[in-house]
Parts: sequence; C-alpha cells; structure tokens
Amino acid sequence: MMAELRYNHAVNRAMADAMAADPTVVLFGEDVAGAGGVYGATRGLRDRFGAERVRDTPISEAAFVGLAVGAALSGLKPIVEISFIDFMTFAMDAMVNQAAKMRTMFGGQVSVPMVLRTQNGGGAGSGPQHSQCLEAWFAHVPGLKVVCPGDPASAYGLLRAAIADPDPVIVIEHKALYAMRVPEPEALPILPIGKAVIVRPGRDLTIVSYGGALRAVAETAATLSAEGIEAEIVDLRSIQPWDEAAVLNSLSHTHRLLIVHEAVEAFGVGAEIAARMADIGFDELDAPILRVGAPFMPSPIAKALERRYMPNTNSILAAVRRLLA
Amino acid sequence: MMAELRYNHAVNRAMADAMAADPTVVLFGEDVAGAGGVYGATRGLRDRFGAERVRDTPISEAAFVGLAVGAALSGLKPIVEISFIDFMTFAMDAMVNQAAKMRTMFGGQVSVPMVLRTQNGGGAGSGPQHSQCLEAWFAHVPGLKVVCPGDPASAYGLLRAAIADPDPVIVIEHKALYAMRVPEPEALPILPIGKAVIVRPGRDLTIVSYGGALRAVAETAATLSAEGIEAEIVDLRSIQPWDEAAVLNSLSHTHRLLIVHEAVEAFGVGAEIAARMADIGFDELDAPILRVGAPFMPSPIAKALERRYMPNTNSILAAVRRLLA
Amino acid sequence: MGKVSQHAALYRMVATIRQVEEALAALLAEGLIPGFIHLSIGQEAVAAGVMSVLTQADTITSTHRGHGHAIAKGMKLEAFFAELLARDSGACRGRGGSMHVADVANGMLGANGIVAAGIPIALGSAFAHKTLKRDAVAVAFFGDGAMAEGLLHECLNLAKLWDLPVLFVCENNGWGEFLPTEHQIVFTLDKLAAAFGVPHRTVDGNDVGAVAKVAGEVVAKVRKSGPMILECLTSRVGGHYEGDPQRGRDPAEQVAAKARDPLEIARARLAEGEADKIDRDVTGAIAAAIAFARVAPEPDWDVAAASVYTSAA
Amino acid sequence: MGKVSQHAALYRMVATIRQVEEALAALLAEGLIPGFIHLSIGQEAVAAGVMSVLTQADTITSTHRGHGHAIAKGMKLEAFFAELLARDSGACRGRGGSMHVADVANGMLGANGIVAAGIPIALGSAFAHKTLKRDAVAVAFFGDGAMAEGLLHECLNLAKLWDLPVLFVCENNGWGEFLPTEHQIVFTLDKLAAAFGVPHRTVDGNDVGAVAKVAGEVVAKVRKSGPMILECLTSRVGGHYEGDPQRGRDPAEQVAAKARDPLEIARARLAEGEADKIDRDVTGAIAAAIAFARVAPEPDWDVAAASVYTSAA
Ligand SMILES: Cc1ncc(C[n+]2csc(CCOP(=O)(O)OP(=O)(O)O)c2C)c(N)n1
Ligand SMILES: Cc1ncc(C[n+]2csc(CCOP(=O)(O)OP(=O)(O)O)c2C)c(N)n1
Ligand SMILES: [Mg+2]
Ligand SMILES: [Mg+2]
Repeated sequence: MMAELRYNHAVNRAMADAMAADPTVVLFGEDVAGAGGVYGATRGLRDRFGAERVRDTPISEAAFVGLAVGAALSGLKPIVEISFIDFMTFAMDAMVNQAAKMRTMFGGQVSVPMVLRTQNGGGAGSGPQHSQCLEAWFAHVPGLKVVCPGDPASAYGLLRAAIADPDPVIVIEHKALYAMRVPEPEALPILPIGKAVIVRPGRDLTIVSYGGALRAVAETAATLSAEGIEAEIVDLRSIQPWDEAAVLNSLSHTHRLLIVHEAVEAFGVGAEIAARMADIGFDELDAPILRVGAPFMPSPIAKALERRYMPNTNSILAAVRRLLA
Repeated sequence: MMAELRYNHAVNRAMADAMAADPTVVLFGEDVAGAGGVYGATRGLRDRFGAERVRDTPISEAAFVGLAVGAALSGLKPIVEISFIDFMTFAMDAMVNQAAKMRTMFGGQVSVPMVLRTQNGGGAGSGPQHSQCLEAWFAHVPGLKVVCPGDPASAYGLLRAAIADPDPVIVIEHKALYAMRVPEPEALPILPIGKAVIVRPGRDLTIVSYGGALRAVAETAATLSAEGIEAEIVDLRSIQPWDEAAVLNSLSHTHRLLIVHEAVEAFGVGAEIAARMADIGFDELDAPILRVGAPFMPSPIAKALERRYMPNTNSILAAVRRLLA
Repeated sequence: MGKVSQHAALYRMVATIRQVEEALAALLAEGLIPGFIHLSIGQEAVAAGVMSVLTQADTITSTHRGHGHAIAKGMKLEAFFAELLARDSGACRGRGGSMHVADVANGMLGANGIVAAGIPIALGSAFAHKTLKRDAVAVAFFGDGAMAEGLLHECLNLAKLWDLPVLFVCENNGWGEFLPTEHQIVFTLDKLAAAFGVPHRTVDGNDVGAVAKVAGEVVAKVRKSGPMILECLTSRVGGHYEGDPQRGRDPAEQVAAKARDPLEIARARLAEGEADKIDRDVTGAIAAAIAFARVAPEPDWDVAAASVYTSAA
Repeated sequence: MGKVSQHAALYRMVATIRQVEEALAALLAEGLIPGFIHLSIGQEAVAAGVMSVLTQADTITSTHRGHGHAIAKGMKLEAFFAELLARDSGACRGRGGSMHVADVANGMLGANGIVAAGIPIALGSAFAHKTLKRDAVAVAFFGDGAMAEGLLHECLNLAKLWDLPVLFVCENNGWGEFLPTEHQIVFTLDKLAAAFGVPHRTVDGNDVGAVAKVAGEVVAKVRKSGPMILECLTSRVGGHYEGDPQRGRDPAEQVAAKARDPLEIARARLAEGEADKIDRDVTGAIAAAIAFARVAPEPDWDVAAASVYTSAA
C-alpha cells in the first residue's frame, strides 16, 4: 500500500517540523497536549517536545489567546488552538484589538509572530454553534492574515508559512477535511501566504473557491468537463491577503466568474472578490458575477438540510448554467 | 431661535417614548443610568422611568449582553448599550451564537426582542481601539438585523423600529453624529427596517452610503452639482436587511454605482452591495462599480491622517471622476 | 406528596434519563442522530433532583450535556427523541438537536453548545422574573470545566449586585472534555462563592433524594433572598461525547465513577418490585417515543429558511 | 541605593508624572492632543513605586490611564510628549497616542484602550520569561473597575495553574468611569485572591515609599514563586477623562480624594529645599520635551500605511 498524507497528519507534521527547527515555537489550547486535539492534529507533540512547550489550557479562550499575544511580544512564537471557530466569539479582543493593531499602533516597535489555529465548516451535523465559517470577520481586520487550506499539502505548507510569518496569522482548517488523504507528495514545500493556485485549468469560466468547498467544486468541474465545459478552478488558499492578480488573470481569459464558498453568502468572502472584480475586472466580464454560498440561515442539523445548506454539485451546477446561459 | 433636533436627543427620545408606551422595555449598560451615557443619549431616563428599568452595569460586557438575551426570552424588551462597538469583541457570543440563532435553532418557539445600541466611527482622534466600524461582522450573521442611522430623524425612527421589532437588532449610532442638529421635524415616524431612502435625486450616478459617511457624500454631491453632475444619494439606513431593490432601481436609471462607507473597504458592507449589483444589476452597469472606504490599516490618531483615512470629499470626488471617465 | 411517592417519582425520572441516554447511544450507533451527543449517564440525579423542586414557571438554562435537564423540566419524550433525530415533530422542529434542545413553554431555555453561555441567559430570565414580579427563579446549569470561563465570574458578580433570583447549579463531574478539571481549575467553588458573598451548598449529586432535599431548601432561599450556588458532586461514567475513545483515562478512576450509581441509590429507596414496575413503564414510554420519532417527518427546508426572523416566520 | 537618594528618586518620579499630567491638561486645552486622555493625578505613587523595583528586563502591561506607567518604566519625555501630540518622533511614531503608548525596549508593552485586555498580555510575557528562562517578571496593571471583567478571573486561574512570574497590580481608586466601583463590584480583591490561592497584599497607593517597599517584597516573591496580587488603594483626583464634567460626583468625596496627596507625602520625606530643586529640574525637562514635541513632524501617511504588516514595513 502506497504512502498517503492525511490532512490532520499534515497539520501535525507542520507543527512538529516547526517546533523541531525553532525552540521558541510553543503550542497550547484546550486538550491539545494530553488528548492531542479533538481531531488528532496535535497528537504526540507533547511527548515529543515536552510539557513546557505543549500545554493544555483551561476553558478560558479570552485569556489564553491574549496570553499568546503577550508571549509573541516577548520572544516566543506561539501556536494557539481554538477547537471550533465558533468559540472565537470569546476570543475576539486579543486578535482584533490587540494582535492585529499592535504593530501599527506601536509605531513598528513590535511584530506579533503568533498563529491561531482553528477549524470551521459543516458536514458533520454539528449544528448552528459548531459549523460556522467566520473567516470574513477576520479578513476585514487590518493587521491579521487568514489562510484556509483545502488539502493536505496546503495544510502543511500554509501552516509552516504561518508559523514562520512575523505577523499574526489565523489558520482555518476544515473539520470535514481532517480525514482527507492524498498520495504522499514528493515534497512538502512551505507555501507563500497570499498566493492562489490553479487546481484545474479551463477556458470557459473561472470558479474561485477555497477550503471545504473545493471538493464540490472539483466534482462539478468534472461533470461539466464531460459536457465539454472547462472550468478553471482557482484555490485562493489565502483569504487575507488574497491573490487578486491570480483571479484577475484567470478572469481575463475566461471572462466569466463564479465564487463558491461554504460561508454564508451575504457579506462573506466572495463579496469582496466579486466587488474587486466588478471594479478592476469589469472590462473582462462577459456575464454577471455569481456566488454560491450558504443561504442566510443558521446551519441545519438534519443531514438532508445540511447537504442542501452547503455548496454542492447541484447548487454549483445551477450557478454555472446561469453563468453560461 | 427655531426648535432643533439633535441626534443624541433623538436617540434619547426614541427610548423615552418606547419606555413610556411599553412597561416591558428596560435599558441597561455601562453608565447609562447615573451618567446618562458617554454621549448623553440616555440622560434623564432613570429619573423618569426608575432605577428598576434603567440600570448601570459593571464592566462585564459578555455577561450583561447575555443577560439581555435571557431577559428577552422571558418577557422583557431590553435595550442594552455597548458604549463603543470596539468593545463588542467581549460580547460577540451572546449576539452571534445565542440571540441570532435561537429562533431558528429552537424551531420558532421564541423570538428574541432585544436591541443592542452601540456607536462606531472616527473623527474624534479616538484611535484604533475606539473608532472601528464593525457592522459587516453582524450583517454576516443570519438572525441579526443591523441599522446605521445617519441623521436625527433616522436615529429616532430606526431605534423605535428596533425596539418594536421582535428580533434582535443592533443599532449602530455614530459618535461624530451625536451633536448633529436639524430643524425639529413636523413628525418623527417610526422607520421601517430594511428600507433605504433617496436623500438626493440625481441622474448621472448612484452613490450608496450610510451612517457617518453621508455628510461627506452630500458635500461631494453639492460640488458635483455645481459642475452639472447630478449624483443620486441612497442612504441605506439598514445594513441587514438592506434595500437591494432601492439600490437596483437607482442604478437602473443612473447606470453607474459608487459605494461609500467609513468602514474598512476590504470585506466591508460595500463589498456585498457591489457583489449583488455585479450579479442582479450587471446589465445596468455602464462602468465598474467603485467603492470608497477606509484603507487597510488601523485608524490613525493624528488629525491629518485620520481625515485622510476617513471618506472625504477628495477621495469621493476622485472615485466619481474615475466612474465618469 | 408523601415520601414513598416522592422517592418513586424521583426514581422514575432518574430511570427515564438513564434509559433515554442508553437509547440514544444505540440510535447514534444506528446512524440516526446527526452530530455528536454528550450523555449524562452517572449524573441523572442532578437533573432529576433539582427539577423536582422547580415549578413550570421557573426557568433553566442548560449545557451541551442537557438531555436530562430537558426531560426533567418536562419535555415530552416524543418531542425529545424526534428532536434528537432531527425530525420536524421534534421540540425544536429538528433544528436544534442534542446541543440545542429547548422547551420554552416548560421553562427550558435551551441546552447550549457554548460552554458557560447559558449562565447569563439564566441571569436575564431571573431579571425578567424579578422585574415582572413573577414568583419564579431561574437556574443556570454548568459544568466544573465552565468554572474557567470568566463569564461565570461576571455572572456571579452581576447576580449578587442586582440580587437576582438565580440558582447556579454546578455539575461537578471532575472532567472538562478530555482532561480532569483538577488540571484546569485552581480554585474550589465554595471559596469562589465566599468571595462573591453568594451562599454555596454542596450535595452528593449521585443521591437524587439528597439533591431534591437540598435543592428544595436552596430554591426556597433563592426565591426569597437572591442568588445561591448548588454544587453537585457527580460522576461522568462515559466519555465526553458518545464514542469518545477516552484515551489515557485512568481505568481505576472510571471504575470509581461507576461505583455510586445514581440509579441504584434511588432504587434502594423503593419497596420491593416498585422499581421494576417503573422500569417497565419507562421502557415502554421510551420505546413508544422512539417509534414515533423513527417515522416522524424530516424538517422542511422552506419552513426552516423562513424561520430565521419572526417577521418572516 | 541609600535611603535619601531613594526617597529623592521616588519623589522625582512622582513629581515628574504629576507635572506631565498637568502639562497634558494644558496641551489638551490648547487643542494639540487628539482624542481623550485619562490623567493619573492622585495615583502617581503607584507607578513610581512599583516601577522603582523593576528591572529593564521586567515587562508591564498598562491601561487607558497609563501615562505614569510609561514614564516610570523609562519612556523618554521627548518620545512621550511627541506621542501624545501624535508626532512622528513619538514613542509609537504618533500612531498610538495616549491610550496606546508603548516602549517595548523598556519592557512597557502598551497602555490599552480595552479594559482588562492588558492582563492576559502580561501573562503571556511572563510565560515567555519563564519558558525562555529569563530572570524577569511581568506586571499587569488594572483598575478596580476591571475586576468585573471575567478576563481578570480567567487570568488569575491561568497564572496560578501555570505558576507564572506575574504580578497583578490593582490601582483601586474607587471609580469605574462615572460610577463608584462599590456599585459595580460585590467582592474585594483580597477575598478573590484567597479563592484562587494567589497571595494578596494591600498598600497605601498614595505613599510612594510604602508602595516601593511592599512592591519590592512582592516582586521578589513573584520572581521566585509565582503570581501575586498587589492592591494599591489610591484616589482619582480628577474626572474619568480630562474634561469630564463629573456630574453628580459628591464634592466631599472629591475633597477626600485630594486629601492625601502623593506628591506632598513624598515631599515630606525630603530634606529642606531638595524637593524644590527636583521640581525645577523636572519642570525644565518637561518644558524641553514639550518644546521638542511641539515642533516634531506629523506622522507620514505612507510610512503608517506600510506599517500594518512586518513584511511590508
Ligand atoms: C466556549 C467553548 N469552549 C470550548 C468548548 C468545547 N467544549 C465542549 S464541552 C467542554 C468541556 C466542558 O466541561 P464541563 O463544563 O465540566 O462540562 P461536562 O462536559 O463535564 O459536563 C468543552 C471544552 C465549547 N463548546 N465552548
Ligand atoms: C472592554 C471595555 N469596556 C468598557 C470600556 C470603557 N471604559 C474605559 S475606562 C473604564 C473604567 C475603568 O475603570 P477602572 O478599571 O477602575 O480604571 P480607572 O479608570 O479607574 O483608572 C471604562 C468602563 C473600555 N475601554 N473597554
Ligand atoms: Mg465537568
Ligand atoms: Mg478605578
């Protein structure tokens, strides 16, 4: 059986490699040390790097994320985990009013080299308080960087980049991707924050997506291809900053743009991409810019409703048909 | 001297009228009772309605906003004040994970008739932690309503509507508007949430704005008019839900769209408006959709920098020139 | 009601919660329950005992481990199971599920997926009771792990400052997710209570009779004279969530957790044969409720989508 | 250093902070300071006394009322005034202002516009000191009003749990914004400290000698054996912010607040004439710093815009 790389193992390996390379990298969060995290992404790290560097925290999100900010100001490179992005409601201040603003506010005296790892998304019937995709909140905050890895290699490469980055980076993994496996890649490079990748070339339309929605997008593209419609898929990878040039470039040869993400469509990440392209990409557009995102309601728990709530081949296909009509 | 209505007095009157009409309306927050609020908007209410209904809270934002949610579930109509929207970083959970979701999550068993009053914006040199415009965060959350009154009559009419509304409404006043005066209106109607208003008709372009940015927009429109360029100004008033029909209608006769707000442009409210119009309004567009918002940096404190940071006649004029070029 | 019938009633509720949780484990294994569920096996006496002294007008807020609270507060078994199976006939029309079961008509203001988030909601309900001059109290259930959330501390201060008729009930099972709370919390609730001047009582949370007795005294005090804390020492027999592999949980500790079984303790108070009869009743009622839930319709998309706002509902 | 020179040094710092605050009031009236400012007149002895026992390697986090903390921790007066006037030569290049003065080289990790937000940052700094085996402590300054923020309580638990070298310094001035804290907080810090098992000391915060002495003992303990709380009883002589009309503040209370002036108390410890000489030095230094700040250049837009991220800086 050929070697495979699992998403949660890629996350784990990124932290292990970074901690092995740099003794100032530390990790803490709820149940990351003893239990190895809800999704096993931190398993084995305390045994390997010791109880000083890998710590379980009490259920005090505001305090331990704030602690990470102070640690980053004083010589450490903390990785702090919030087990569901939904719980960021308790830890907004440290990221938004402190970490994000310190470099500017203190006149460049400091950098805040911290990483906040969390996960978003649905598909597990986890319900309205455990399935949200709140990346747009953080992308709106100057001083923060936000990445959303959509496959194991990105999970490794973006997390390594985030840990190496001198500024605060929020790494948003996806709960439904932790079990995703790919053949072990030849190499696992550190990936540049802010760079998108064309995961599928195509001439007929551009589909911009990221994170958990990429799989449904890829399936849809395969279906379309059978009909002779070639969709170009751009995986943003980074949400803040995002790769405007890559999207514009793709649009400039397909002239049609669809944005797909799992987050609520209204005021979501796709809105910014559409808005920018309706400005700098206006002359390239042969059709309206369309978006597929969650409808304006909290996540349902019933499987059938949740499937319909999340972007799926039906909803994406329908949008593509409209776009090409 | 003819009677005038001041924005903060309009806010005060809205609460007074609602409390006089409905004994279940209560008000609490930091220094709202004894001191009458940082901007005087709640002055006199405790004397008039009593210490049971108008209360000062400790500096415990998470607790007293959560308390408002529970009070709303049990027969009261609480108005809770967060003195600066920047402090919502401590009170996100009660609004986002609780108030917003309860009606859907509990299968329609409950409504959560609460109002969260806060204020945003710059112009006072208050700096990066006291000048933010975070309305886009809340507009992205299904279950919440968000309004941003831009003048005294709207401050009254929208707050009355918010208090009467069965669902949680976030009313975002603007610190630089509290001292704004207008001649006392004949009548002060309750204004419908979700309806925009054309504050200036025009044929050449549509400028969509709201809240604190409206004044610079109006000044710019006057300058343009002197050149024979007639801008139609749409005051959204409500951000969630927002009046898509009114914007589309204006666009359908001007064919040019500029969105102006004080919030950071990237991933701000304007992104959603632009994205929707790049979809349903695409055929009406004769030019790119442009936005003027704050650049991607925390608010500066130096007066000159803050003036440049906020939308102003120069930045708005420059955008209009590009739009009409 | 008389002693005997009270013991019988308490046993019935403990047995009901136990059998409900066991049935849920089976239904989850069958793949009928979306998401993860947190069972309260070993803690049933807390819900049964506290709720036995509350009126329908009294309100409660619960936690992620809220099945017992919902049922003890009066939620019908049909509505409960249909909700857990995410069906339209569920208490929340299948839109809440395990972590969000609510039965507002019976004063159950919701389980909660967010640790400690129910506490200020109970405060608000108590504030409404007081302001509207209702003779009712609000009860906030929370776990010992939630003691690390500042929100609890803010609420203790506010409840005392405003003298609210709220009871804080801590279900102290020694665990916070996958880590014993001794590794999370440096203080004890009685000392914290003393700092806030909020009266605190401790009770054996596995003895439903003891819980009912102490809760009765405490709730009576809260009705008259403001906030109190009731700490129930209990045990989480299973994992944090159903299916939790419980890596590295000390087997001895797990045996100890099972040792004082609330069901057995309650059972010992009943006359020969009485418990068996109750067990059979309960089994029947649960079987009927599950049968109802199994065939209950799925939630309707359009109804759900129209339910986000009241105006639109 | 010897007694006399220590008293003189402490007096000098108290006098410096006092004259700085008075100068700021005048500069604000002149319209040279953007935003609102919170003066520490009446509380100078806390900053002067605590900082007198810290090394440059020790770190502090401050509050919205942080001018004294910044200066006592070593911020140069030129950099301070230029910052308050939002000039490019300011400590934060004119981008922080009163509520965000920071001097990281001297271990001053920032004033803070968010109540209690500096506390976990101090914990993090202490965690770094400990992990990197630095012989340094972190000090978190906060006001009595911040006692209502759950964040403080979370931090007490975490500091004790992780045994961090952090000192919690409460500047108890009896006020939280426009309301006496007796109407906000039902507990006392010593009782709370006892609950967390964090040693607590109270000191007369208007007597700089007493603060220095007790802080010396306390900081020595923190270096060796983990978190402690130092509660400084002090008085806010002016309003919450400069220009605060102080509606409804009891005149008697205000007189009482002025009664035990930290400046006079410190002055009384000096030999005849010594204080006057120090006053003159301080006045001169401040005048020079203000002269520097008045003519300092405004911040540059492009530099500020390029400063949001390190990579781009
Ligand atoms: C704010 C928040 N943080 C973390 C979690 C994840 N979580 C769910 S239950 C739990 C442990 C709670 O322990 P305790 O309060 O003692 O309740 P118990 O599970 O023991 O009944 C945690 C950490 C959450 N749901 N919400
Ligand atoms: C999270 C948050 N809530 C409210 C405020 C507004 N505010 C600024 S200072 C203050 C009072 C703080 O009182 P205390 O901590 O005692 O400090 P003092 O002003 O007495 O020095 C308040 C409520 C804030 N800045 N941040
Ligand atoms: Mg527990
Ligand atoms: Mg104070």
